[in-house]
Amino acid sequence: MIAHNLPALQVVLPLIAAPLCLLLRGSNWPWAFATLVSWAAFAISAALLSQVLDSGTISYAMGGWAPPWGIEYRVDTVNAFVLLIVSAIGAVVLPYARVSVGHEIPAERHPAFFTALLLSLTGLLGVTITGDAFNLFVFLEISSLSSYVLIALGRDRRALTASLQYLIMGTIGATFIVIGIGLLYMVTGTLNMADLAARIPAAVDSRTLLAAFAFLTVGTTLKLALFPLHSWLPNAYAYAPSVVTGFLAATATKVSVYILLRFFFTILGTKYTFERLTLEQLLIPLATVAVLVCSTVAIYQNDVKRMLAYSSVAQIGYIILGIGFVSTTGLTAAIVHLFNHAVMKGGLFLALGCVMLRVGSVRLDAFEGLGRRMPLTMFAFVLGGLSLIGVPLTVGFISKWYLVLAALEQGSWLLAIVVLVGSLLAVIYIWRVVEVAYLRPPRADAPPVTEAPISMLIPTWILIGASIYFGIDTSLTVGIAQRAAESLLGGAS
Amino acid sequence: MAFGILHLRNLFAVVMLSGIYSLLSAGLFVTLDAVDVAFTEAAVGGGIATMLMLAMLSLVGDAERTREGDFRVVPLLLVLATGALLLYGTLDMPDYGDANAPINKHVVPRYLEESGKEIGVPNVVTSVLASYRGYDTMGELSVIFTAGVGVLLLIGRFRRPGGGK
Amino acid sequence: MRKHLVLRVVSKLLMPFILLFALYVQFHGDFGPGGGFQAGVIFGSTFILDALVYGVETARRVARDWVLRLFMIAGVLIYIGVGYVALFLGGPFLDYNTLSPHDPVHGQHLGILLVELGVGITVAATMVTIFFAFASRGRG
Amino acid sequence: MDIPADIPGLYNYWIVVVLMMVGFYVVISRTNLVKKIVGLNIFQTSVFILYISMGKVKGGTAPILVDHPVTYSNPLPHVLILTAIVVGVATTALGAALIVRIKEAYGTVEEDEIQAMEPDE
Repeated sequence: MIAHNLPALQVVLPLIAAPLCLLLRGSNWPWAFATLVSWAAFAISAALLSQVLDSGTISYAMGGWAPPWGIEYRVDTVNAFVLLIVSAIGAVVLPYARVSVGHEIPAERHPAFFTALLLSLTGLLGVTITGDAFNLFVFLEISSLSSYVLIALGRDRRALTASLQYLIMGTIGATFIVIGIGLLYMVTGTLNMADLAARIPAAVDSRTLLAAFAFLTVGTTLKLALFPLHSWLPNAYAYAPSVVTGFLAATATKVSVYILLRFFFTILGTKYTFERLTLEQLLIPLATVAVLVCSTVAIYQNDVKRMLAYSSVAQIGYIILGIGFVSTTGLTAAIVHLFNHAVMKGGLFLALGCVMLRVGSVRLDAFEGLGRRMPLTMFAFVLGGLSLIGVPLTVGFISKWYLVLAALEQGSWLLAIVVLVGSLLAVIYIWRVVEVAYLRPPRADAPPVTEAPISMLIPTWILIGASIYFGIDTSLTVGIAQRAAESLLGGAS
Repeated sequence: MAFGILHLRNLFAVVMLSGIYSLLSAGLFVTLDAVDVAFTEAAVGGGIATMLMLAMLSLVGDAERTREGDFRVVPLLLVLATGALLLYGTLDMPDYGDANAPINKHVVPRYLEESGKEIGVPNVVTSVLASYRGYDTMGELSVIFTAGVGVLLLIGRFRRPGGGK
Repeated sequence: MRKHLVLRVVSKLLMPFILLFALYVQFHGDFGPGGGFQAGVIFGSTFILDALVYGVETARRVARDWVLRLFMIAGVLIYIGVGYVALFLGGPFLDYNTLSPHDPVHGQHLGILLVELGVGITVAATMVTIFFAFASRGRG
Repeated sequence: MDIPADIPGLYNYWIVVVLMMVGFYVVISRTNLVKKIVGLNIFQTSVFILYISMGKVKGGTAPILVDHPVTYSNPLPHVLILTAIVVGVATTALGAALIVRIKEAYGTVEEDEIQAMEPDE
């Protein structure tokens, strides 16, 4: 019975856990409960992925109503992989949360905090797994509302303005997506994604479809912070509590990218999106600018968290670049980078959380002499940084390798060079931190600092370790990404 | 009405106008046969949302600072572009009220024809809401719950642990 | 607001009727417009009216914080719980037909009733919670 | 699908578009945070009208089944919008809570004044 209902349980398990979590008292119980649930969700997503790899797409009808009348959950290789990314990050971040949240959030708010974190996890999983366009919007809002709250809980008052700015931009994005979905519904009369995909070819000449397409594009690019619409992201990530930044940076934008993939490839189809409207001609320049400009801006940041946030916008540029190639290699690069960026950025932000706990600041000058005083944390940061740069034997290298391959496949030397320049810029901003941490002595008046507690170091090292391990043994991640890419390109006709 | 909101400086009046806007759209929904939606919009948009905004105003004050050069070109262009796109999109839309539009032909007939037998509830909106698309409604409830938890986290009162129930 | 005798009397008279109307909307949603959500809003507005007329602190004594929170949680749990019950009875999540194996229509009725109840409870409690949170802010 | 010859058949949508754009303009052009939230509300409400307009069928009645056969308006958009209204009010509540906190932290709800207080990095 359980095996049969896995798709539903993936979402409703954390969903029912959220209100239950609010009932718990103290701060250890909610944390322990949330952690258990996140591990269960991870186990479910792993089981789902293996089911999908073995026997193909799973369809699950909510309430027993066959699609398109009821709401369908549809798991294929692409979203099974994204589910795994999201739940894995959740499962790693939550153990880390106990000390970090205890330090940054007042104790009486812990049950509610973990409830919000679980809701955010639920929302992200729900968006990923659903096969119904409107249901996607509903779960998108669960995840967005909870992330606004989580971000606003940062200790700096700027967290509040950052959160409100995100709320406004996010709601505009979501409303655009709703308009897009409404127009799609108007043209086809259905909300089920598979059904939409089947009925859209009959309406390709419709101007309404074009408008729907434009609204969906703008809405999703707002949510995923593609270059000109990224203004909310750096502030939101910089001022949120450390745990929240680690979790959201590794998952939220990834899910938005997934929404983009789903709409463009599965629902509207490659023929419409790329052959008829040649969207790649818009995506590739934007992605290029994102990589170059945001990497450069990152160099000038004095707050390391903000620096990494800008770097995230640049990394999203790489992903979009991969999508823009519309080839199996390009898409493989994009999908594998979803995973790779999640582990390395998650690891980096968690390492910053350790610094925040011990030093109380993540400004650049706070790092002076940390290389000696928090060796394990800083070494994790260096490895994560190397991965961000794309040094061989790290996951960053794998993503960039496939990106360059995809660029060369299309004879585009220029784009291959853009990828390399992006890496060079990453060398500079990572080096700034490394230089301060290792080569400058601590200031004489600096308070004594000790290594972060083990419960935070282990999750950090799991993610950093993963970013090394999957850089050496790529068969699993690249294999799945390749299958996912093929299904996206092949499934759309 | 909506234009008034743009120009008024007194936020109290702005909020009241937006409440009236909600009530008017509720009236519009009735003429469009959406009685359930009208009911909700009146209660929520005209009632709860307005009340919340007023409660907020009592905390933050209600005067918008006047400022010279209020007219902004870039947002206007952006809005015009979006609007033009939507208008362009409407050109291929089925006519208003057209019974043969795709949305009235594909999924919905089943709801209208079968729900009487399958669910036995005369209000089709209720049966679609609570059964066919019941899962959406569960998501919606979770959104409300999220908002409740969120408001509590942001501005709620919490007792220190150990301070009794 | 102590002086406004008329307001106090009128609101006292109105409240039972508003509550009654909320219940009507809650259970009549099958036949006419209405349902859990609207009923929840109306139900919640009674407490808000109470708070407006008699002051927030008085209203908070009627509807205690922890009671509200409990109801907020209970409503969501009822809805999701119905889903899980369907799951344990062997159907897909939220399949009301399983609630009454011999008579699916009856199962649907029961499912919708319970689910709408859950919606109503959570919505009412959440609305009041949110309003109280705003109204008590700035008063310590 | 034919291209409609009679533009008047679309006027309803056009009004909606205009309303929507007014709301959108308020959101992105005003610096007062309260007004931004109000604008967001108008924007969303207009989207609701767009959806409901889609579902209207000429000569139809509210989708509550009766014994004698009549035409019903399309119930599905109604359901979607019920959900969307709730989502909208949830967003408003959160936004309002955030504004209250911002006012407490900064003493103002004007975006540019806040920015002046926080010199960017």
